[in-house]
Amino acid sequence: MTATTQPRESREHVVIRFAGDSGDGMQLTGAQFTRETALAGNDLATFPDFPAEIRAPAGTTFGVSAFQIQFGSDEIMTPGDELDALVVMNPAALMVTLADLRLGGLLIVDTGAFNERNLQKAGYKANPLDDNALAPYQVLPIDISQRTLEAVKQFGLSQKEALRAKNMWALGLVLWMFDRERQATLDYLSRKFAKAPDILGANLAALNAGHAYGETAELNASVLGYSVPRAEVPIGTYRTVSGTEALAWGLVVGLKKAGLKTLMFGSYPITPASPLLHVLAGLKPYGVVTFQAEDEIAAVCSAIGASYAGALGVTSSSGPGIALKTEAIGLAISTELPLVIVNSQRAGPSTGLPTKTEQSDLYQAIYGRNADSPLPVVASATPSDCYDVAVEAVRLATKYMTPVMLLTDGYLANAAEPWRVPDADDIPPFPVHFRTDPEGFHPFLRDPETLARVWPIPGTPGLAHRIGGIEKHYGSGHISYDPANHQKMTDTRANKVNGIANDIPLQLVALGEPRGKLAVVGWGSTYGPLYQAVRRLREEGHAVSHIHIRYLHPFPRNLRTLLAGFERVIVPEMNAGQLVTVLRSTYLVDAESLSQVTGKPFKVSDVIAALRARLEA
Amino acid sequence: MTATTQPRESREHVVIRFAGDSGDGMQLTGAQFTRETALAGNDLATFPDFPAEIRAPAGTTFGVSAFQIQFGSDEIMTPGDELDALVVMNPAALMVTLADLRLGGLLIVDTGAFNERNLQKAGYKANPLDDNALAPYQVLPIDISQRTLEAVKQFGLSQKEALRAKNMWALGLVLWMFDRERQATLDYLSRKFAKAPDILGANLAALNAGHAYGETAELNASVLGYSVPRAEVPIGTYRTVSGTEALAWGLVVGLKKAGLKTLMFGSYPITPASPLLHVLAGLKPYGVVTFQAEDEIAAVCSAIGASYAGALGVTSSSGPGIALKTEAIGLAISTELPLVIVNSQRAGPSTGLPTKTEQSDLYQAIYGRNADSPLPVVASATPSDCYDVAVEAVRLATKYMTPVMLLTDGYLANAAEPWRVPDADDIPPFPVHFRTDPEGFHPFLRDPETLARVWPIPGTPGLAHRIGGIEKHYGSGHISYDPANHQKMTDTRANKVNGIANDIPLQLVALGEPRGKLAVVGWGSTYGPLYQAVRRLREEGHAVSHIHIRYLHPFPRNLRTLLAGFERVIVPEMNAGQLVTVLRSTYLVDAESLSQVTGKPFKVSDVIAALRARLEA
Amino acid sequence: MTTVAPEKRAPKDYASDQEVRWCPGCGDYAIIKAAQKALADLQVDPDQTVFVSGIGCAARFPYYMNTYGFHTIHGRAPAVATGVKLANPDLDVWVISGDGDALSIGGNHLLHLLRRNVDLQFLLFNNEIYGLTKGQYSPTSRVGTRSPSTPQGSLDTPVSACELALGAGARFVARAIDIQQPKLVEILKRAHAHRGTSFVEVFQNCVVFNDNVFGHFTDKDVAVDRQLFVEHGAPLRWGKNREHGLRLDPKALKLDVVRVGEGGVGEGEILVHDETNRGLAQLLVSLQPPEFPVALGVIYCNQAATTYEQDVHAQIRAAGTPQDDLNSLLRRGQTWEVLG
Amino acid sequence: MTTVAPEKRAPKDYASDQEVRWCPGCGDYAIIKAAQKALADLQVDPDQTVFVSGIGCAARFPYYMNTYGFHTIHGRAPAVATGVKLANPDLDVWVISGDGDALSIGGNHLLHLLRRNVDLQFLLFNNEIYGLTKGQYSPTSRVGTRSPSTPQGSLDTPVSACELALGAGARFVARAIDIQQPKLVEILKRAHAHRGTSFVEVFQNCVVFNDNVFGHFTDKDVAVDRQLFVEHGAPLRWGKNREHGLRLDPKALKLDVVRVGEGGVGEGEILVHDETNRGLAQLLVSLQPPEFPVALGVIYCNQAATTYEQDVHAQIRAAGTPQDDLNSLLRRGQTWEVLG
Ligand SMILES: Cc1ncc(C[n+]2csc(CCOP(=O)(O)OP(=O)(O)O)c2C)c(N)n1
Ligand SMILES: Cc1ncc(C[n+]2csc(CCOP(=O)(O)OP(=O)(O)O)c2C)c(N)n1
Ligand code: SF4
Ligand code: SF4
Ligand SMILES: [Mg+2]
Ligand SMILES: [Mg+2]
Repeated sequence: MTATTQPRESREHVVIRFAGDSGDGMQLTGAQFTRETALAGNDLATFPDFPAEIRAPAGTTFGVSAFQIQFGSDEIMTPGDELDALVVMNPAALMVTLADLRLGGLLIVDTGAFNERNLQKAGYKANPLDDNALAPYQVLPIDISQRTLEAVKQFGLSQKEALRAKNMWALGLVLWMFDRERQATLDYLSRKFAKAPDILGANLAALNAGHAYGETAELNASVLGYSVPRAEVPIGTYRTVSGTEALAWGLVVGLKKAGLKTLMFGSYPITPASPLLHVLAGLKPYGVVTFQAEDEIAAVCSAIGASYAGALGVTSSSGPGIALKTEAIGLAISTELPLVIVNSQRAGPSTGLPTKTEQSDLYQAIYGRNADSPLPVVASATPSDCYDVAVEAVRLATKYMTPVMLLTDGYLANAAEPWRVPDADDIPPFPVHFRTDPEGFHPFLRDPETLARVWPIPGTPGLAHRIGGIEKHYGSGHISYDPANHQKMTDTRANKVNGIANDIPLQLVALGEPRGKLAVVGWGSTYGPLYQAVRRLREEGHAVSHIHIRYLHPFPRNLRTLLAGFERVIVPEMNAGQLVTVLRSTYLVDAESLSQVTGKPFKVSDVIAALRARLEA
Repeated sequence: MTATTQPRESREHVVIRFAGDSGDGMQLTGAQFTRETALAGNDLATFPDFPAEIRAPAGTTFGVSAFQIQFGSDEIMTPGDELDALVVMNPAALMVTLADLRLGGLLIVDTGAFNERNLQKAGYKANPLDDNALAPYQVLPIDISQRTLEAVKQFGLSQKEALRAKNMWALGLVLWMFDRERQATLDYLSRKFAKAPDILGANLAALNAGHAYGETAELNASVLGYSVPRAEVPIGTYRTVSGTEALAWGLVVGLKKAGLKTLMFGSYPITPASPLLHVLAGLKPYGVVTFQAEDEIAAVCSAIGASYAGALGVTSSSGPGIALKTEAIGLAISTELPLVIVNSQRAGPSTGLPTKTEQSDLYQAIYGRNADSPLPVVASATPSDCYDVAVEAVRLATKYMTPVMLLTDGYLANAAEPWRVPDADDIPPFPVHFRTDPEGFHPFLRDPETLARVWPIPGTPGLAHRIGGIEKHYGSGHISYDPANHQKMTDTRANKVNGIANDIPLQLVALGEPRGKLAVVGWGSTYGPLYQAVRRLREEGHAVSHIHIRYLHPFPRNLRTLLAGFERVIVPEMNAGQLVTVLRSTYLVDAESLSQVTGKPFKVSDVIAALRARLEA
Repeated sequence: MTTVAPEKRAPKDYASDQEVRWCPGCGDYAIIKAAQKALADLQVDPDQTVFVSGIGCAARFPYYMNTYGFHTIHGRAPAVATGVKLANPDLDVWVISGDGDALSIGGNHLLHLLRRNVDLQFLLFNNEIYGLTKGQYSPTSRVGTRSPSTPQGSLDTPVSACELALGAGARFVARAIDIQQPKLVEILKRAHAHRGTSFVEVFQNCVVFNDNVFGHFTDKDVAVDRQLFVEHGAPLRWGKNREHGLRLDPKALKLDVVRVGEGGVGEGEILVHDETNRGLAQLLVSLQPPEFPVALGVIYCNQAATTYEQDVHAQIRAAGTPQDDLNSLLRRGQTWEVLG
Repeated sequence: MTTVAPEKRAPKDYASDQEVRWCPGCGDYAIIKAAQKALADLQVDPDQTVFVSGIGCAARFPYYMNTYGFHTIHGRAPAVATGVKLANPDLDVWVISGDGDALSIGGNHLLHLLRRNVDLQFLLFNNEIYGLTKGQYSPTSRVGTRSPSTPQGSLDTPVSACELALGAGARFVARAIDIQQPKLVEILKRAHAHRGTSFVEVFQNCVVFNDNVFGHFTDKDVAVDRQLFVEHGAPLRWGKNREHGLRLDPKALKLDVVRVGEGGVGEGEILVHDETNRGLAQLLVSLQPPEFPVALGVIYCNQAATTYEQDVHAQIRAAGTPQDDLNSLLRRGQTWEVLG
């Protein structure tokens, strides 16, 4: 239990970042701080940010790994623009992240890592601790390395091993500074190192030593940290959840709601999509089969084969891997088989910036196939929203016998937030009906309302039939090269997908009135910053509304009218302007793009500034 | 030399189709008739139409192979809507094609093939030659099979072999009916069967016998055929050319104009793209290396590797194969290497209707990649236009260091037309300059005007460097994950491609005034039917213009103004409406789609009817 | 779409009502006949049977079978079939492929199918040409093959389907000739009996684009001297009077053709076929006429204890009892309560 | 970007100015050191040398070499490299790949590269894991490998890189261990000398995700008894005193480990390595500890008369004298004149 003697300044929200070498365990530190913060009753949002290299050489700037969290007593929707506090474990981390610390912000530095060699690697000519470079900040220099070595001496580890615990020392101190418990961390470490008692002991000792340092060091009030009261939130059971977890669980819930037995997940690892494979691999008892295929093409094809055989086929990748799946997605469109395709978008063309986030695969999702090949596209807005969107993707795929593209991104995949755990029973079931009746059967018989074809699965007596990617006769399902039939089938495929507009909720306004001066229209993981930006502009009196689109193809059927109610439509996107193009062609509305392509989420302040500039222009 | 006793009706243009089994040699017959017709001085356009099966069982409707040609003394731009004459070699061919014969049209039937079995296979309950079914037409029933057998008796062939010559008998007759020479055919046969004198003899005998039949049979004037005078065309050297040939030659001309030594063509066979591989495989002395790769991905990657090494890399496929190339195209965009990607579009999603034509890969070309990955897109309008467009694709690829997508389609690939052979010297050279100077070198140094990066090729002393698909630093070309740099590189890639708009001709109006009531805007192989339709509507007094776009991305810089000059814009496409979407979003113009997705070219009459309906609605 | 009462199915009952669209004289006709005969001999249930194929002439096969069938995309049938088996291991799955489909664009999927050992039958119709795209050379075409894309003759060393399969870890490798009906039927039945991926290469004649390309060992006048039908436990002998035999040169570690009996070596010196010996199988599949015969029959068969999809499902069972409680899923790990 | 005067290049002259970004302790450091040493020994011209790679930790290799380098996309380096060689056969090309890059997504391109026999060196850094994507099992991971995607252990039978290479028709196959510097350098030089595709598998330790996975034959205490360095013309012997040997059982056609000398068999019974014998190579690469040693060194080397790109360019020359006359190209075949 924490005992503070001096009173801390109270804050509604605080942004803090841990930054160090890839090998310094910053992601783990951040994750544990997140857990303790959630348990302390704050709302929060996180932003893990790590390099493409696994463990780039110690001390280099490109090897810096960081974890940012914003937490508060009010609603927290982004990991924050500016840092209130920054913990740096070496000079490279300081070099890379200092610019994000607000003036007057708290800077905790492991001085033990500020040696000649590390300074040089980071590109410092002189030691910034020795000159005036850090004057604008509240600096707390501590030789964390040395203190850690002392704290863990008793476990007889090598110096290298002992130093591995310094992240726990730092965590201990920061937990103390922000008045957080240590229990969840103690539990976690005990599980993780159950088989290595020395390592466990060292980590616990370091954690406690860091904490004790805070309690005993009589720190100056300016570096005391802040107290952040609990958030006022609805009653219920809460947990933290990452976008990946929420997505995995949503798929499983969808599976059960569809009344299907097996979810066959075919995937090939790729950053930042792989975690979904990892989470699903742990859900086998729920009917999940995971198949790590030899490549993305095999992955999607295995999922298509599974759907053909009566399972729910799901595949997942990031942009370049989705590109490889394109031809096979065409087969699923042509044979009208259910399939969920998850794209965890990442930054840049080709290999690009694989660990950075972006939302530049919307064109690919909507338009990126040969021939007239429509499919529904949905996108999740927040980590927890991944849950609902995944259920919805399964519903559409099975009800309409179609592949569905689900867009998420690197930010959502890794970010975590507290989540009021929903009751799974609240979601109405949407059971599939495999065709069993041979009477009048052919494989392209359709439901007159949804236009979905029947789903007759191998093993069903009397329904033996053949399907394939060649055009099929509307009335028999046999191969057909007939011109009029091709027209009819093309129209039917389009009508089926367009008809989904009648089966999805109307577009709501996330914030603000359904008409006004300016609509800020977004999609995907920009939800938090756009919402906050619009909130602030509204507080300033601007007639701005925030509209956030989950259903990107087809659009909700009221979207045309909704947009028509605004004088201006601005579409901020983390791409060069993709949704804006689709809105312009669909509604002939003069929507304007607000584009940022940096591999980073929007900062609220940047969005506000850009919107204000446009409003005033 | 043909000697006609009875005078024939003179016509400005005639449409004729040869139809029979896949094994009946209809494509060869059509090609020879085309050659003789070109030599007779007519303008012409052809439409070969064959099944996806190699040699479907004899007599089946899905095995029918057809060749259509329109020729005339005026400008011929399409293979024609309605047939003036139809030659059918069996009941299945009659079944499939009769609907296209105009009332009163000439129908030549090989009665020898109208036996019980063939009639049944074709789905005829009764022999149409025996009832009134053919009354609306001028029928010329001849037992061509029997007459061929007699004509070739002397060569001692088996009945099966002997019957193979019946297409030549039919050709002989039709050449006579339309007053064409036989010399080119005699020459062709002599070359083709140089090593098989019996087969040669039989074919010549059949050809001559068919011709002699015409001369001697004293045919009724209604089945005499027509005389079609020479077309008035500019003086010069002429030849017939298919889109595939023109494209291949254009690539070679581009190669030489760029001053490059080697064109490395990496391709994997696919209908209807394979013929380009076949033609280029015969052009080795011109610096062409053809590489039949193990798949489409290897094909495009080999071309990229070749461009990296200083050759002109070219790859080619059809929609499904282009889909597979997508990821690698992203690499070429990111590394800014020249590459020409030829897409011979075919019909339908997935395998679709592989031997049928469509222009439904425009979305794929413009938008179909992950991330912000712009590349120029050009399309050819006619078989001979493939020549100019290919040269242009090479120019843009090498001048701007970028992949270029060249869209053609199954119709253009196979269709032929007479071509006034241009003087290759008329095209100004556009020599590339490999970087050789190590002074101040880095691989992403740019031309300040075009923004193209330098092209430093391996083997150059002092320029050793590394490139790849990870984002590169603007100022050094090294790997960079810097956010601002990614923005700058993304912008630069976009600006480079957009800047091409300043380096291409302004958009011309193909027919009509640059302003008016209605602009009919097309692209690709619909040029002929759209032009003809607009011509006729203009003759009726409508203020209609035809605009045909070659540069689909970026658009010519005057296109916005041009379209603004029309009250209405209608965009006929052989897809579900793709260019129309791009025009709407780019110019916010209320362009309307006129869509046909049947795997067939537009008929002029259908376009006219549709436009008229819109004009009157 | 009609089911025939069990135990009475004739080969024709395995034929669908669709008109077959191969060229007259194509070897595919013989193969489908053999397959229908094999299925009838085994009396398999057509409703439990799935034919999966890629693209090519060969790949049209499923349309003509009165079973479940999936004509997928070029080269990817192994991946689709793997998904089918993972979703429902009870289905009896056959993959039909051509030399381009399986060894060109689909080579990687074939490799991984074989190493994983998914329980299905993989039939490769090798006509040494791309039939459907009108006759370009294929990865199995011999050097010098003139085709539309290689007017001066092909240059790429061909891949040997069976050598590759063995290199990839195949546990059942057999070879047959399209028109040798009873032998092909037997091999298909052996393939069906083997649990795991059964790889069968069928030399198939493409009359239109590569007619008689196997004539050097299938033509009547050379057949007996150039075809070696291997049989487990039997000496590796062939010829009209089985007068040719294979002997191992143990120093050079290679096979020699010797004359057996009268004037030749004794039967005891002739290698005996052991279909479980991978090294022997590798030597056998690499034999080439005219020096050697072409090895036919079941060359390698070494069944594993389990198959891939069995292992996958065993692991799923081992992961714990099936769960349906979604609310407990959502509440896994750490949660906390916010009270009023 | 600086060129060093010929005949004086040291290994470090082949290193680029870029900071190496592998994890401390990664086996890749040892391999790049060996490569730089080999290049220096051969005094190759860095400006004529190209390193092509796919994606993975291994694939970052080109960035660290002061030669031309192309870091392409996952699995496709063989295809890109083929294009490089077809465009300019004079370039000296190396391909660097990982077990995922080469054998998972890129398996098909590797297969076709090998059968075509393009003249380049292909180095496979086998760490039996996907390093760059944080440790999922790879196609070479042994059954039971626990990884983020296989928490209960992997089930897929691994592929053997060298067996696959031989099955695909490779003409040079060698194996080495990352940290055995002089041996690795020698093997790289042999690979460089061989005209055609030289396939080298290097067992590479991934300290982070698969540390010491080759310990069962590389650990000090077992190394001499479990490593067989083959040498052309020398008997296949190993051990501290070369007391182990390989003998062929000619009936069973398989290899046995025997004791040589004192109390064992005579040297004469031990197989002598013949690097041109493919059957032997196939047996050698399939040997697995603990029963057998791991075969290392140049296991197979059988140079073809020509290489693929040589054949391609020879055929181009045979097609006729180089043409530049575009107008005659456009006028090929039949033309006619329209006069005034
Ligand atoms: C992605 C893709 N690439 C190429 C093709 C064109 N294609 C269809 S079948 C085929 C090869 C056929 O050869 P093979 O597999 O040997 O079968 P065969 O026709 O000889 O039976 C090719 C290249 C295609 N359909 N899809
Ligand atoms: C198309 C595509 N799919 C997947 C990935 C993700 N990816 C990058 S490297 C890699 C595997 C790396 O394993 P390996 O080839 O063994 O190299 P290592 O990192 O172990 O050296 C994967 C799956 C990618 N970059 N591109
Ligand atoms: S092209 Fe060849 S393989 Fe294809 S159906 Fe005809 S004969 Fe058979
Ligand atoms: S993850 Fe493994 S293979 Fe990759 S750099 Fe680190 S140690 Fe090497
Ligand atoms: Mg074939
Ligand atoms: Mg690896």
